[in-house]
Amino acid sequence: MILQGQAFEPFTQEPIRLIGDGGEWVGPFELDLEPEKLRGFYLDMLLGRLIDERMSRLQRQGKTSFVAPSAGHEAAQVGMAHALRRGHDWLYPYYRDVALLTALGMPLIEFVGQVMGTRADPAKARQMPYHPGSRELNVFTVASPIASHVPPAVGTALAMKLSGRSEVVLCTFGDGATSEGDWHAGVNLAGAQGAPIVFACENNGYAISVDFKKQTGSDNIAVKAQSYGMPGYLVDGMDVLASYFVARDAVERAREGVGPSLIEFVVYRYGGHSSADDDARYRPREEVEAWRRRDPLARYRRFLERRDLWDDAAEEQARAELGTQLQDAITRAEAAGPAPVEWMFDDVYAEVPARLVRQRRELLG
Amino acid sequence: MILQGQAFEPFTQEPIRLIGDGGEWVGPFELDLEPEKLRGFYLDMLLGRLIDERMSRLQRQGKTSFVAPSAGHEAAQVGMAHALRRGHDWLYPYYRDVALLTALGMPLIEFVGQVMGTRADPAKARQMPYHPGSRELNVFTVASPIASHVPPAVGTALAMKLSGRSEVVLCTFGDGATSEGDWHAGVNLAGAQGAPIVFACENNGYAISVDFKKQTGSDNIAVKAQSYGMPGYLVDGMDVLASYFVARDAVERAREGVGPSLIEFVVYRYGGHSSADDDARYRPREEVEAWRRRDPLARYRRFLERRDLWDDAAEEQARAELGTQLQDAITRAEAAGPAPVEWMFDDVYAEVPARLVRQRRELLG
Amino acid sequence: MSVQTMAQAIATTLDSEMARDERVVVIGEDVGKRGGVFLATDKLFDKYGPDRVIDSPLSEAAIIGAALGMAVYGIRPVAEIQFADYVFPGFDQLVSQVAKVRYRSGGAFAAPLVVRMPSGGGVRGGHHHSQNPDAHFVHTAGLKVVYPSTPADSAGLLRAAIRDDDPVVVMEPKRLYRAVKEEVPEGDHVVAIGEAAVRREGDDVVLVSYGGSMAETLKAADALQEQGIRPHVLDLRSLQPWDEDAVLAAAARVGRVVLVSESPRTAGFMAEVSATIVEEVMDSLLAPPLRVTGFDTPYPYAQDREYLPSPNRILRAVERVLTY
Amino acid sequence: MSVQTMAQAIATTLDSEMARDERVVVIGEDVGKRGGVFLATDKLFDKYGPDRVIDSPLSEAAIIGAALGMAVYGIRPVAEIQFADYVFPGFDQLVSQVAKVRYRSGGAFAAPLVVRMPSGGGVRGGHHHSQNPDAHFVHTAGLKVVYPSTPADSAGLLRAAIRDDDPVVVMEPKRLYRAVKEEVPEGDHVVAIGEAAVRREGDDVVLVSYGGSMAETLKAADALQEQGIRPHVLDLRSLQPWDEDAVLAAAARVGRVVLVSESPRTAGFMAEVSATIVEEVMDSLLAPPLRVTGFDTPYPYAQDREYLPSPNRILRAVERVLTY
Ligand SMILES: Cc1ncc(C[n+]2csc(CCOP(=O)(O)OP(=O)(O)O)c2C)c(N)n1
Ligand SMILES: Cc1ncc(C[n+]2csc(CCOP(=O)(O)OP(=O)(O)O)c2C)c(N)n1
Ligand SMILES: [Mg+2]
Ligand SMILES: [Mg+2]
Repeated sequence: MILQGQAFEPFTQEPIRLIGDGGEWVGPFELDLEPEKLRGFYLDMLLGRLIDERMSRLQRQGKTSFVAPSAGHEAAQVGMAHALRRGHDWLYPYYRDVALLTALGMPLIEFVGQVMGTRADPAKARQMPYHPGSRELNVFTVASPIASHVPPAVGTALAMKLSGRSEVVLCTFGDGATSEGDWHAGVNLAGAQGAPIVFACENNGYAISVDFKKQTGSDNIAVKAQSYGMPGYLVDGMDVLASYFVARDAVERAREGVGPSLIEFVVYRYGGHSSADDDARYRPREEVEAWRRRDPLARYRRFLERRDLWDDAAEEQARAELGTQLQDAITRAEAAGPAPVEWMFDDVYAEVPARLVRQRRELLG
Repeated sequence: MILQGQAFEPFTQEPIRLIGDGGEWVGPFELDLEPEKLRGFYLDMLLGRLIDERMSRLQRQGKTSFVAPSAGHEAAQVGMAHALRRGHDWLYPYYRDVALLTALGMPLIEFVGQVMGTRADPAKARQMPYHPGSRELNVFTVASPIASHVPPAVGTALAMKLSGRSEVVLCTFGDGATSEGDWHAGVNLAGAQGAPIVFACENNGYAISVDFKKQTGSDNIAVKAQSYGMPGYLVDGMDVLASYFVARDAVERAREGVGPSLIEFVVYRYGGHSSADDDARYRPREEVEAWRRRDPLARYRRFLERRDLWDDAAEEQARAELGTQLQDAITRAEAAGPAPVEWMFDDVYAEVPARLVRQRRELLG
Repeated sequence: MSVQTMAQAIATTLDSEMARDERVVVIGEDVGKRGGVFLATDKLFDKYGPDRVIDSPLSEAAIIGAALGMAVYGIRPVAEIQFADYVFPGFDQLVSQVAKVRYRSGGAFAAPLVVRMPSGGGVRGGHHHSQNPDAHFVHTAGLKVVYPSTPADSAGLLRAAIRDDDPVVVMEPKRLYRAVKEEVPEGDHVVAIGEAAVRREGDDVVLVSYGGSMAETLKAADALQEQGIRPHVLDLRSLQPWDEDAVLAAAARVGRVVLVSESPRTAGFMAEVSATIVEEVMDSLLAPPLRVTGFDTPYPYAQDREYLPSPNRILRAVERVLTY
Repeated sequence: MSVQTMAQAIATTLDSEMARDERVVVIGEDVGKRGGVFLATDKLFDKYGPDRVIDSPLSEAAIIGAALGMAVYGIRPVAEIQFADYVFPGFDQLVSQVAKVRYRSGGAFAAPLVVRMPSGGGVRGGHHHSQNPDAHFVHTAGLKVVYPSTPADSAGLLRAAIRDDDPVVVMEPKRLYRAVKEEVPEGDHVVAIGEAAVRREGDDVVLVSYGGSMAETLKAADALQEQGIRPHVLDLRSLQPWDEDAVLAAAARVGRVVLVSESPRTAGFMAEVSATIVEEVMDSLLAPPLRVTGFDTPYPYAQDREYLPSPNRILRAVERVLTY
């Protein structure tokens, strides 16, 4: 049976929007958020955007081997971050969730340290860039195999149910991820068990070069919730307030034990799939430009300015401050120095087995 | 986009029925089938029922190691068999499709030979009982891993599309199978590519002991077609005419290039999951009895009798004839003798590699 | 102490561990009311209910993946894969997620979980109810693998696995589930992971095996005794880590070794044992270590018995190493 | 003849086989307009269109399973798995369906298909873009496995695989995709599956390797030459079947063997080679065959190079077998 959202209808044909192109509020209810909170959304999006630009530069400078552009996804990501109880709820993110992680409170030095793969990486530089995680923030470390984090996310939600705590899991992924068998296996288990979890698809219309029409036969991702007896919401993922409110409703519904939901955020990635991609091979430039015109930061800035919550001065100051923080993190991450070779042999098991002790000796003498 | 069936509505709340409990026609259109065809449906269901009973006896007699009861599934299976062009279309069946295979024309000696695992098994007794297949009939040999035949079935359908022939694939499975990742991966590919295939779920409410509520959160299987942009039909699988007409429409639609469909046949298995099962541990006897009262053979016999197409004499004669054919097949399968040991080393590759020649010598000297 | 079959020993061990630690849960197909198709979870559902004895949908990826998600949260799941042959739909969860989560997270997250699976042939199951995929697990860094051959060891190793801080694959020789009964110590009976057991003392030839093939290996050993040949028989019990010390010491002392496993020969686990023996103690060898294994074919149905290493094949190999 | 990198040789071979036989189709993630993330299917989409160059949804089970369904029907699919690390979601399709369909159907159905996969480390991909799962395939009866190390062999073995009547896993050393250019014969250039290539003639020590590690193995060989030591270097090229004759003959003749593979050590393919050498020619050995391999850890990111067998590690092993 389909569970109804509180304020929003599932399975709409058009994406749910709360902010119009001109920045005007078009929501069906009274907006009740503090100015600080409203400004906070913008600052978090801006930080995500700045990180994206800065990391690409780092990559061109040869200071990191890889980046996964996230520009265009900020509104959905920041909206989700604010829907969670930091350090209480759990997040199973994917590699493109830069703004989501930093908005959730991941220290810049941890994110940048992971991207640069130095001693500053709390995870000991074990994985390629854009694979962060955090025990403190309950952020499950990103793994490369697409959708392989979905069944584990459901397992954590089932464990929460068992422990009777009021925690919730948020699990994010792209549109391509929904084609993997593991995605289905996980979401289906959540539906069958009524697990306290929210599934969030950041649908940017492409899985590397494969466009959505070749990915699946359905009109959108939200409708797939029908298969699992949960509500599916189609949301304008370039509208940070729509993203926030729909996510918040779904998270709270899960917290109350009503059950899981699936949210599709319609977004677009401005950059290539990664620093190794050449998107000109499969995307017309006009398409990219058309989406850039709907930029989530620009639209939301118009919203704030209409309410006198933002202006050029604020913008300038914010960019300066965030830029400094970012540069500081990069400097510290670099200064931390390269990860030592002997780290290679730790953490395979709780204790280093005799076999690995011998192999370490074989390499390091 | 959802493709509409010709005569039937997809996604109905109630299963599509054409025959009432009393055997009366309740269809929305004129029934246009020849008496011979109508009687043929019954004979095919009866044969399936007789095989089921006889194989269970064989198993108790120790003449086969395993059986998968199919009683209760006959109407859906026979309906599907008649919707296909024999030897032209392809079938990717699962282990419970006894009546489907024999109605499609699989010689009894081949089916029984496989079940008894003697020299009479065209597949050289490589697999456990209830894993038949046929190159001549385009029936892909059954494999045990649930849903693992679904992606291959789609591959065959894509190959047909490429070859531009007017062939169609029918792929059957149980309700539990729909939870496997491979099921999703396959059905999603078919939807994305518009492959000429019909997916058919024989939903008997259980996956061994796991009942449907624990299998998935959706109300039924048919609705899952929404995820893949194809129509889903909920059908009374104990109504052979409803099963036939809905399957025929879906098959012809696929043949015309309109695209794939998913059909859910609501059935019940009277027996245990297999000869190794003890269903009393998880199913109340009353439930089994209640379903037996809706027996597909009894209901359809009433239908035929109302039209004077069947009577006790015909029943007696049919049982006698089919019983003799069945006994004859069993006798011949047994007489064929055990499968030779050396068969173990063939068909691993097109040619037996040196390594296996050595291993054969190691065993046989 | 009570006399039990292997299947009973497993069920009672799960029961006692669930009673001891409420974080221990069971998840799998038909583990609930059905008690598992081999009754290895018999009665647990009635005693602990649906929250701790979870009947999963039909998906091994869901079972193994969910177990991982529970483990990182702090629950101690024991997942059942109905037949080892069906681990493959969940193989990505096992090798990409479970085995690597501690490593890739730099120790932030770990997966103390157990994956039990009835394994091996001899039950007329054909090739999807008879396989022995141990080599795949042993080759995967981050996993531990145990493979008991007796009721007591099944209890002791399963208990050790549940209490271990790393993911442990527990392979159970299904053809021995009901083959023998023996005294099974209860309470805290634990068999340390990584320790082989000496089943016969001798110095004419070393027979190394594990799991289901221990039955045929011991039959062969008895036949040798009757001929006055004294075999030293090792039951590995654990494959990852495996007891290199015990095997190397015996190999060095006796110089003649036969390795018995029902898994397919090529790149099977016994290739690793053979290579290690030669790397470490070649000069003490009087003959090359010989492997007696399953064949490099899918597991057949009609030749269910012939596929397995028989006492005769083992004896022929022993003869070759003795007369080398 | 034309001078090509390995990636170019693969693309041109696919092109020529698709031109030769219209039954040959390509399926995988991003093989269409994108031409594959390594450009191994570059330009094929423009030339042959979406029906023969199929961009699949993001599912390796769909890719491998669909390839099987095409093959049993009579099409000759070449599936691409974007990185060998991502074969695992499709592993069940490969081991349960593809590898066994001929056997379980008694020869009624067969799977003449190819699964290509960029494999191995050295590209700073961390542990999900660097793995070398060859042992899993070699251990699976019914599959053939090839692993070229040069542009010419990549073309010749891929062509042989496409024309073979059994399923062939083609592993491609991604770190060598653009490393070297060489003359690649066109037309019907086929390299027989199962035949090793002698890369250096010598009789002081035998170096056996394949795939990406051939680069370091040849570096080590050159260093030995300079020291006046004459190594015999074998490039296996095929792992299933592998060229036992060439390896055993060289091992028997020279008596000292070093086995180099970047796969994890335990139960890796080289354990099989070592065990076979000892079973067949132990008496001719002057030292135990030594393995130089990747470590038994997940593939690390920061130590991308240190994980791989380096010329130095190879030379240290050679020294041990020479001074044994
Ligand atoms: C199992 C698996 N197969 C293939 C890949 C290679 N790959 C990395 S990202 C990607 C596309 C993912 O697209 P989507 O899910 O839409 O997320 P997006 O990158 O668009 O945000 C692919 C195919 C992978 N990482 N894992
Ligand atoms: C991958 C896999 N996992 C588990 C099994 C064991 N198994 C055999 S049949 C079955 C239940 C199938 O139920 P369903 O799909 O509903 O078909 P039914 O038997 O009810 O007709 C299970 C779990 C299997 N064969 N394959
Ligand atoms: Mg995308
Ligand atoms: Mg069922």
